[in-house]
Amino acid sequence: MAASTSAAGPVAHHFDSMNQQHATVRLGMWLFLVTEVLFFGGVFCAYTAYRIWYPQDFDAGSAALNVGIATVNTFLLLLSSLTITLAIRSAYVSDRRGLQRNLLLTIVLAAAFLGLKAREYHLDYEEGLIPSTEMIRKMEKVEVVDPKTGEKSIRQEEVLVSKFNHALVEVLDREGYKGVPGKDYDPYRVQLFFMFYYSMTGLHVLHMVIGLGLLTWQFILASNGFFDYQSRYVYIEAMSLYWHFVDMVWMFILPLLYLCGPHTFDQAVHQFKHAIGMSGSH
Amino acid sequence: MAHDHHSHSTELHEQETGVHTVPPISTTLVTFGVLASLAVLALFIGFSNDLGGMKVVASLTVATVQAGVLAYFFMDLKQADALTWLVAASALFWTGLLFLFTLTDYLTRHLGVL
Amino acid sequence: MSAANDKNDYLDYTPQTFPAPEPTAEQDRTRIHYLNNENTLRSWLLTVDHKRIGLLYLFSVTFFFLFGGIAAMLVRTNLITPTGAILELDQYNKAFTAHGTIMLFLFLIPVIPGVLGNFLIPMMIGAKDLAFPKLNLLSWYVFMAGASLFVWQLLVGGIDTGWTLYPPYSSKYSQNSILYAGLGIFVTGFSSILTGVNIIATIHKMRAPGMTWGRLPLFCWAMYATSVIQLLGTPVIAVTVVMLAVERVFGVGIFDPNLGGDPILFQHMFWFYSHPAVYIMILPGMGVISEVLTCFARKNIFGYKAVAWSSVGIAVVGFLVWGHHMFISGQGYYLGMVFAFLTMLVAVPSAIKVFNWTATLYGGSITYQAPMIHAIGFIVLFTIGGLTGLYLGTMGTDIHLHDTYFVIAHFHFTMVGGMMFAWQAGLHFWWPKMTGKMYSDFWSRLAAVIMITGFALTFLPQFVVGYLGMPRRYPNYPEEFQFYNIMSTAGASIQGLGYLMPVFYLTASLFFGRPAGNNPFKATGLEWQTQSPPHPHNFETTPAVYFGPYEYGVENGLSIFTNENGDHLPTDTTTPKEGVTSGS
Amino acid sequence: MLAFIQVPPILPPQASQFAIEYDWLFWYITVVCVCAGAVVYGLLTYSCFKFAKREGVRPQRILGSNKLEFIWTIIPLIFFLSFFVWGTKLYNTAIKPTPSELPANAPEYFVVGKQWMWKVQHPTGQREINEITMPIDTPVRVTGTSEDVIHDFGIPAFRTKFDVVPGRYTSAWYHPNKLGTYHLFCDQYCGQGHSQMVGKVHVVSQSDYQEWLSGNMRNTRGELFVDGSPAWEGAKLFQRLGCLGCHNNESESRAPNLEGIAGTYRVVKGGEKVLADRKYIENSIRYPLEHIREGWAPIMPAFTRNLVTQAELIELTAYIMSLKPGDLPSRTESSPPPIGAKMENTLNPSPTPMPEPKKDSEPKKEPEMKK
Repeated sequence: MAASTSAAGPVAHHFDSMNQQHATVRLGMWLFLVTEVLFFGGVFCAYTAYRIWYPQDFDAGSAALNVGIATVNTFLLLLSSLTITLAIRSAYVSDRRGLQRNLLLTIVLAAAFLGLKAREYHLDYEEGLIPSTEMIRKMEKVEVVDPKTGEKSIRQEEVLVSKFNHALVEVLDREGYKGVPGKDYDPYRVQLFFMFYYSMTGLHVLHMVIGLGLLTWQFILASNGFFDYQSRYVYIEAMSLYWHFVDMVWMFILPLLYLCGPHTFDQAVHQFKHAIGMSGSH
Repeated sequence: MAHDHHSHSTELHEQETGVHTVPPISTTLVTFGVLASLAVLALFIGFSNDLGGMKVVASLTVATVQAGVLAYFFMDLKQADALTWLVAASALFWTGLLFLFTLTDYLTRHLGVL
Repeated sequence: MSAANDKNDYLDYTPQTFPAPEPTAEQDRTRIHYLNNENTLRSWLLTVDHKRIGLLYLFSVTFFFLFGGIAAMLVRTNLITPTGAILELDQYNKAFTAHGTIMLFLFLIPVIPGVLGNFLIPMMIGAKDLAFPKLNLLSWYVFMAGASLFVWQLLVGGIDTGWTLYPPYSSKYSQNSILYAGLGIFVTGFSSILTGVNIIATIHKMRAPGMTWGRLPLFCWAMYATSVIQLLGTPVIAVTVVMLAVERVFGVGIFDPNLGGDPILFQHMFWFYSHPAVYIMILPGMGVISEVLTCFARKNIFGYKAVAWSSVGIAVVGFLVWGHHMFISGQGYYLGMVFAFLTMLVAVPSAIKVFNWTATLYGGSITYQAPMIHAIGFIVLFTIGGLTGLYLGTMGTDIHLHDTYFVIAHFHFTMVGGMMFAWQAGLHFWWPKMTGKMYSDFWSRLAAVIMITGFALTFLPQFVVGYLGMPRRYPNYPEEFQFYNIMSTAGASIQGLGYLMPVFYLTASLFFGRPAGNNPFKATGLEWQTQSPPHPHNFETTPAVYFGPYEYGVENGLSIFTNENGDHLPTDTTTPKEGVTSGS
Repeated sequence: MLAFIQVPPILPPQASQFAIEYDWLFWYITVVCVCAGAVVYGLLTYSCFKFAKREGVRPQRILGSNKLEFIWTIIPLIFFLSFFVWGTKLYNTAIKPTPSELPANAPEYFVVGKQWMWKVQHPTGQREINEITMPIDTPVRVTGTSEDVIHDFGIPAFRTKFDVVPGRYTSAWYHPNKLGTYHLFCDQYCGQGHSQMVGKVHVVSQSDYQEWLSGNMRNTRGELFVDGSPAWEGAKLFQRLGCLGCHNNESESRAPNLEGIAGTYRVVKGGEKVLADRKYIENSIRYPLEHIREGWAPIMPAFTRNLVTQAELIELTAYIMSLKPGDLPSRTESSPPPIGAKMENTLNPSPTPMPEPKKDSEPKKEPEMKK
């Protein structure tokens, strides 16, 4: 009876049965997902609060995003959800080749997602869409008031403007966004939107990277030597729960960040082509 | 002794949580089909710019349905026991609380003077 | 699976009956228990035994408590004179911030869940370990990682924002290493999430046959409620800190008024966690008190259901009241009204608990060892803490008292007068179980009395000076407040003495203390029925439970392991009806 | 040293209408709490002595009583709710005074919190630093905002307090009814000098207030507060001429900080030491290139007669001579809102403006102004 409780078998020493162990692992992962829900819930809540305050500014911000990459990524992520579900099945029926294949597919899809995401960030960086207090000098007509007489005169002058705001206006012009800065939207509040863009997608990417790590680990376990399906498949399942959750978050990020502004399908296609360098510059 | 000890507690725990099985492959593929078409719908809404204020509502509704399907079939809430449902529900409930109170502030602050 | 435990299979171990037989001196020397089975450093640092991990937590939190205590003494000493006795303004701000952050994140939040929760919960419900032993070890390492970030942050100069980290001060104006502190909060928070997951899963899935929710010790109920809060609250502050860090790095950000952001939003999200967090700190203490009182009064708890469910009630309603920290911060007026109302509701369960504890003593046969003195101290002080909370939960009165020493006094009465005394009670109560040794009766009682008197002297004057309007976080203050501050400082030093004493006599008990025996206090809990120190797997055979946890009221107590006929059937398969309907 | 300790007060002064209403509720709660405590402690003490362990006495087996529990759930709840109702009513008075409590045309003081000082502007334009003088028996509204971090404008004697938040306006109202000088605290932690951000509230008689307005009354710093004094006019000029663009107390300022220079020796190019007296300051405004401060670029435009009249020069100099450390307003200061400004709709708080290009391009004007 000591043996039955020792760690020799697939059942851990402190469990009485495999079934209890599986149920506990599932419960554990679900409990962890609860915390994940509230983790993202926090930043989504902040987003909503400001969205209520500044709808136009957020639309303008969204219009400056690369919706092409987002579209492709959506389907990549959905596919990976499919493949990982198939992976559970293979593990359940003790089909090692199938397990390896499906895990590998998932890994590839996830990597593709991250690759495109990296490219997207890179483009944003090139376009100068990084919120900051940085100012740049540029020539502008300014109205100068004579301190004594108070008479006004227009003069070309080198003035300081916010780097981000400058870049934003250029990008929005390129994307054909019909809105006047300062009138229809306030560039500073668009910076606020971009803080959310980076925080939300950043946290999502972080979770993807962690998931990728787990996937690789399970793939290695599945590939070399001992793989005890009876006790292991529940871990694949738990991992898949996490992965589906990450997918779920993206389902909300997509409409809230990318789609809330004015976009067209052609624009998306063009942006994506540009991103992967299939079309010349704009 | 060890034996009936085991038989006993397994029985006890089996009544807590049923044995899971893996859904047939057809279900999985159909679910994926549904999710994919919902994603297309979401994008369609996103690219149609004449909905005005309803746009965000519509696309969020689609997203919610999507999430529901994903949770029910892929995340296997289908076979999950009451406890799991409770856990999932509590997550939504508390996120709801966070939203409810915080947003109440942003919707009513201008009504008060302070 | 667990490398540390399958080394030796406890050859000389005889299948256990309940309660376990008192070992003879001879057996006691040869017996294998969780302390002497393997004693390499590696076996301690890589252990997955919940009892050893509990001890790891014990050492770390005690260390950090001393840390925070020193900061507190600096603060109090500085306040002897109106112009600040020893510290520069900046040093003072860093001192009270260090005191706050360390005491909250590195002591109050992990102390009872980490030490007593880890050590006792599996034993109390008749399990061999927590549900995820490796995760449990991981959460200790994560905690230490976060803690070292805090320490590092102190070494590189410390932060001066107060533990509340309000922007825009923390995001733009403070020149200190906020990022390390933020990361520290994030990481330690992650550790407390893992502990929470572990404890909930354990209580749901690992209970022994017959250990129904109606027979669960109240400590487990309290820990369950605590873990729920940890799970639901901690992630929100984690993401809030992330947003703060982003703002600090970019120089512009989400709470930044220059972009039209709203600093109040941070306060909302901060208090969404940090108000329930005070229940993370007090609920486990309440659980401990229920255990200690019943044992030393030899009584059933008065109204088991009420006490159990009030824990859950607090956990839930506790999430609905955070806005009472923000009545004058500029949050919406109507929202404030809702929060004020709910605050009055959350006061009720605590009141119920206090009344039930008092009633529990009625008709008992009370003895006054150290744990009991601490427990009674808890009730006395926590009552004051709770009642003064009403002033602050009432919108009107909070206008004047907010951010004054009245608040300081109030939450020290709950956090220290409540949690700290509960912790002492629990530590003294289960110390014999943990170590198998008995500490000095005299010194432990003396320490308890000293702590209580010192505490009262420290914090009672602060109610007066708070009502007079002395703001918190002031190194300098008008002369007329000096009298009260000197009283406080005097009390604080007495208190400090009180807290040092256990370090000595408990350590001494390890070497000179007499063997405690399995059940020195003749308590009925499962954890007392194994030998002390317990066997690495707690119970060789899973016990079956037949009665509620506090059957002191009848002669010799009903053995919870024997059915009505008194048969010893530790592995009986015919468990009572409700035995199988456990679960959600 | 205990000898030096004052006899401590027990209760704070009660110097406003609101304070009186406040204390009624405060003492009501206190009485209820004391009674509740008495009950609990009574039962506790009773049981502790009555039921201490005795030989041969066995503990009773009491499992609980729903009736009792119901009672001690309901009774506290009733009291708690009474607190809630009364408290909310009081809070309402504090933020939404009725016209009888605060007439619509009540004078409105503006307060700007800034690390670590309070700048107060009177309805009639006078300014005070860390002091606020108000006439007795006159309801006033105080509206505040912050230049940097969150501060809190608290006056214990009035039992009021409100956070001043950057980017928006918050307010409170007072009806002082007792002459005297009371504490003014910053209650929201705002950094290193938090405890220095304190001041005094002077409640003075109507006649004294008139005298104060007419400027013949000195504040505790012994300064006159004459509206239209040279220094006062100078301050306005200093702002208008944009001197602040360079002469500010910021790290990246492009000209020396002028706070407290009066009467000190200044090192100028060539190592010569010059006494900063009225003459020196006037010269530096008219002919900046005459004395260049050591370590600073000669970028200051000359403010010739057609830019600054002699009268203005005197006022400007008076102001600069009067500057003490901390007096210089910060460059991005959005000067306090105009008299009569009401709460703005907090749904779109106005962000404090980013530094405007004009200020930075000022030195570039130098050539034109030379000729």
